[in-house]
Amino acid sequence: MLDLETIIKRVQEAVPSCRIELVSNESHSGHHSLLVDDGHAVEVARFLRDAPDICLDYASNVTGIDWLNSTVKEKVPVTETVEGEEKVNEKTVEKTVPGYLEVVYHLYSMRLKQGPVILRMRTGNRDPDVHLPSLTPVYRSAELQEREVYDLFGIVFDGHPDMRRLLMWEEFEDHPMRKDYFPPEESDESPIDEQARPKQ
Amino acid sequence: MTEDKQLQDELALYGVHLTLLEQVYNWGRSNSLWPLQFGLACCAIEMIASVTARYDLGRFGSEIFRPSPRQADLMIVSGTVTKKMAPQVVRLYNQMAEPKYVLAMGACAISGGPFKGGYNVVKGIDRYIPVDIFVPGCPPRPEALLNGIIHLQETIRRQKLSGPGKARHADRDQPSEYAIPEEGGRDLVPQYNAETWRPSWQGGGK
Amino acid sequence: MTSTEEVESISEKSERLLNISMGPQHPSTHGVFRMKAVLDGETVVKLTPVFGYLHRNHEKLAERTSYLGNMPYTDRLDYFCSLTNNWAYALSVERLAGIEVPERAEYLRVITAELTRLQNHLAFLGFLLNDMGVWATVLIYGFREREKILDLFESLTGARMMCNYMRFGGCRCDVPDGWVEEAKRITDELPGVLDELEQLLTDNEIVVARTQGVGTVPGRKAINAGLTGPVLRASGVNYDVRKVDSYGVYDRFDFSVPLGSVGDCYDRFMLRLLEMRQSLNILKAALNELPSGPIINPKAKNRNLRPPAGEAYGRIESPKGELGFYLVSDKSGTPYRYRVRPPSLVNLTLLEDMCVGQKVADVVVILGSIDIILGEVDR
Amino acid sequence: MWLVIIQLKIGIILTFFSLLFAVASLAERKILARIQNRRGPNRVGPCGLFQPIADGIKMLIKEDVVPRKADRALHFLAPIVMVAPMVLLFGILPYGGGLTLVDLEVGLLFFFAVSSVSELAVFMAGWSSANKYSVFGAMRAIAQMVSYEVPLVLVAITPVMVAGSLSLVHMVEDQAGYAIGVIPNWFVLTPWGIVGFLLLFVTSLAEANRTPFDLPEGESELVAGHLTEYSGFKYALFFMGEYFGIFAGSGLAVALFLGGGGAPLPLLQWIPPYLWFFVKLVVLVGIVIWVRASLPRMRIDQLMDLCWKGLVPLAFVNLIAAAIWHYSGGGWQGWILAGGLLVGAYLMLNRVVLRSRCSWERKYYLAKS
Repeated sequence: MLDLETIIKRVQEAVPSCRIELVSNESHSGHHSLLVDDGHAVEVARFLRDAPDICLDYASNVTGIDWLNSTVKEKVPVTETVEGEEKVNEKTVEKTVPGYLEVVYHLYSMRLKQGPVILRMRTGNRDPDVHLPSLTPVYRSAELQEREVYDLFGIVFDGHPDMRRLLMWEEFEDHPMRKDYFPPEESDESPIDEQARPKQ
Repeated sequence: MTEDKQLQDELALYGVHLTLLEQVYNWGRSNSLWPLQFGLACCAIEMIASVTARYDLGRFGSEIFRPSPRQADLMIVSGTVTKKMAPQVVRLYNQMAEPKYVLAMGACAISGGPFKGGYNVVKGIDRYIPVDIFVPGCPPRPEALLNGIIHLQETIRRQKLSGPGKARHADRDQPSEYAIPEEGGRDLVPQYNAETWRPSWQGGGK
Repeated sequence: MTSTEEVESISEKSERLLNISMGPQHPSTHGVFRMKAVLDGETVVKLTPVFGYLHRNHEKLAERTSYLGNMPYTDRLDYFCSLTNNWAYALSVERLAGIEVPERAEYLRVITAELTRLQNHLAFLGFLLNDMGVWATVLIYGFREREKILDLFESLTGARMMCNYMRFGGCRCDVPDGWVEEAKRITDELPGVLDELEQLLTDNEIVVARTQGVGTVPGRKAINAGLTGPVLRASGVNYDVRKVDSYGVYDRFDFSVPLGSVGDCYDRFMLRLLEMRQSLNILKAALNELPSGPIINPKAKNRNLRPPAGEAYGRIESPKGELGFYLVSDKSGTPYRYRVRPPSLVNLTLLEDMCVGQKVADVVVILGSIDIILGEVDR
Repeated sequence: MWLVIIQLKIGIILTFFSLLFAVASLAERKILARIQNRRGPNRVGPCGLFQPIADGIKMLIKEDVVPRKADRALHFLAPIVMVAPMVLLFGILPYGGGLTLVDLEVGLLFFFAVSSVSELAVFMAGWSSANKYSVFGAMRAIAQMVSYEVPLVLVAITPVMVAGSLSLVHMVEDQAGYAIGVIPNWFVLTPWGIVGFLLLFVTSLAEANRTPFDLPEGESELVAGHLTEYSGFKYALFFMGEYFGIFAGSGLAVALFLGGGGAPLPLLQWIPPYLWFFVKLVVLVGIVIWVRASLPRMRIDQLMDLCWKGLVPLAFVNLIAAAIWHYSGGGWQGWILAGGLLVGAYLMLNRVVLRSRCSWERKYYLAKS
């Protein structure tokens, strides 16, 4: 199996304007992934599928991840004037890293029996109406799973033939797998719900 | 009623057997409980297993699973009722012909079970329709379902058709159809049917 | 996916078309599945599956439950095959946290997984024939054998269906006395039952007429649509995760992967029969070679497991197809993201393509031949 | 006086068939259960004998639901139209031994004229229910029953031709006596007779909507077909009509081909003919139940193919074979000529049907890696 650096190189040759970078994964699984910009994702996927020595003809798993806005504490050098003397102090500043929604595709090659190569796409923010390109034209197997991601995370996939909710009913307004979703008030509250409710 | 019973016993000593119409009526419907062929989730498999050779629900005359609610007497709510499914469950109940009974099979149908914390799970089907018998377990073993059905049969045999405390279907004041909840923007509307169920802090409960 | 031409032709004929809704309560949708079908006489013109009637929020619940606490939930995914679900989840967590599994546990996992495959396929045959209109006869024969296997599960794990047996780094408990012998006895009996089923079903004129040439899927299309398991292999694609990933100790057993050639319902049905025979081969070898030793890695932490940050995707060949678990950890005690890759859902991608142009009675058989479990489709 | 006797006969026949219905509905469940390794109903009364009574009581007290959009009059009439003609059919069956109610000169004609009313009932039921599944089932029922009426009549004509009468009693008389002193002269023991009997059995299965031809009720796709909206006693009446249809069809088969009330051996002639008639009838009903427990359902196009491409031509050939048999005077010549013709026709039809089907031979590969 080609390693990911080679694949990145090949992709950049084939789709020159695309931005693709390696996202490393420190866990024991060693599943590193490729972050593709959403403008060229379909072309990249089509190339990965059709290139004879890569031949990722099978998209196994399509899923979304919701990364919340996070606050990162950073130490910033601050010059302060204390008693007429200039001092360089370090001060911790809380910085908000904007959250984003991410879609992950696990691609395998059935012909070469290789895999997985993991593709990721990220949205810019966590707005209720975020768009990403759909890979369903390339991989039919993404059809139902992308609908599920739309239903549960609220990512609208452009180019999907049938973008409807998959699991919840049509009138449902929320996207329940988002981390800041909490279920409606129950008349008979159970303790598990209390714990899960995000503290605000 | 007790006097009738005494009289009957006395007469039986002399070889005269009296049978009340009520008893025949109850005997008939208790021994011919045809379930609705209606499986929701995991418990449905155990429900099927209880029809198969080892457990054989057919011994009690209940092996005829009718797929049409019109011909069924017993609705076995076998599994998790989701909010998307609850309107259909209530609709099926409304479509069944009286006398009809509901058996809530498994933890999910009783209370939501392990999935109680979910946003799409109805926390017990008794919030929408009256349940005659609860069979606990996750899933209940087929024996438990058999036991539940036998208990239901006994309950039916004890039911009265007139006077105070008469059976639900014999009581004209009791509805035979219940409001079907609607799918709202965030949740089912209403969250429960106030005619049959009240939350515990309002003095209700199971 | 309907092209514009088809839509036009539908609207032209719409006066004589009949819209029917099969499900969510329907005798042969295998649970609470719904298909909105447009029929021209008996022929299906359009078919839209509707999902979600058993959406139990498995993934959302899992994100606030500990890693070990999720194990019982996996039982209820595909409620026929709790042990393979357990294994897939355990495998993913082991990959995420880097836990080794002792040999005996791997063998026990193989044994229980293959038993699960056997009982699932037996029940599948029964349900498929039920969909064709046999009055539960085959189903009851299938369940008779299934009960024997469930007895094994019960004596091993304490539960008939919701086994909750595997742990990260091994299994929960060792086999009781005499279990292996009993399992051997049952595996020795099964070939006879399979012969009987094969004799009665494979040449049955009506079964052949009802299944051959119905719901054909060509191999390339099946790959692109992500079909897995027997449904894929019926189309002649040689892809079995047991061989490709050789997870567990599957590389030690001598077994082959049956492949069909046409990809219709008959092939899917035959493949299950053939797969059961291969499972029996694996089982026999595994039961004979079952090594001694610990059943769980003593270093493995199950309670309060906090895997390092990162992600892992583990997949196995469940009886229905490729079952995967995708986990993202943020070093806390609960998974940050927990995703099940359900074979039943993805196998339904081509349902409409298979059904259009067939008769309405075929829809039921096609759905039966895919072998779905709604608990896994909707989760 | 004869009025009393007639009434007595009517009473006996109706009681017998009503009882047989009760027993058959229990026997069906019991036989199905035995075939499936189960026990079947055994808790209500001794060996579950009172199960049909319990079911009957329940059916009687069950609420009668009529959908709001249904055609109430038709919805009410359909079950009656289903049962009434079936009861009429029992009037002309030749039970023999003085139990035969009416010996109609045009018995067979009457039989077909009356039995086809049940098609109307099925359609009434389906149409009036205002349910898509019901209408669908009714459509199927009409297509199926009208088609299968053709081979049914064609097959029934052959004994008429040979016996030279439309009267069922006359036909039974024609089958009396024994060849070589042991073998009964039943039509089923001739080449055209055996084919005719099998054809009649298959077509009457289809006429009675039984497995493998139970498409109108087709549970796995159409929920309960034309019966979907029926509850309580109306449903029970349909059930009863279906069973009466099976009894009548089996009775016809017994009269036309199985020698009516004739004993299979001369030794057994002391048993009254009506008992023999009922024994044969019950055996046939048993086979119907057996078939139900073991065969899958056919698809509608296959059902039609079977009828128009298989049964109808075969019935025609059978007609010719019967003529040949009749004019060759039976005997070995008849066997060779008629039998040869039928076997040839069967093989040819089989080829035609087989060719239109997919290949039977499949290849499966076992990949090692």
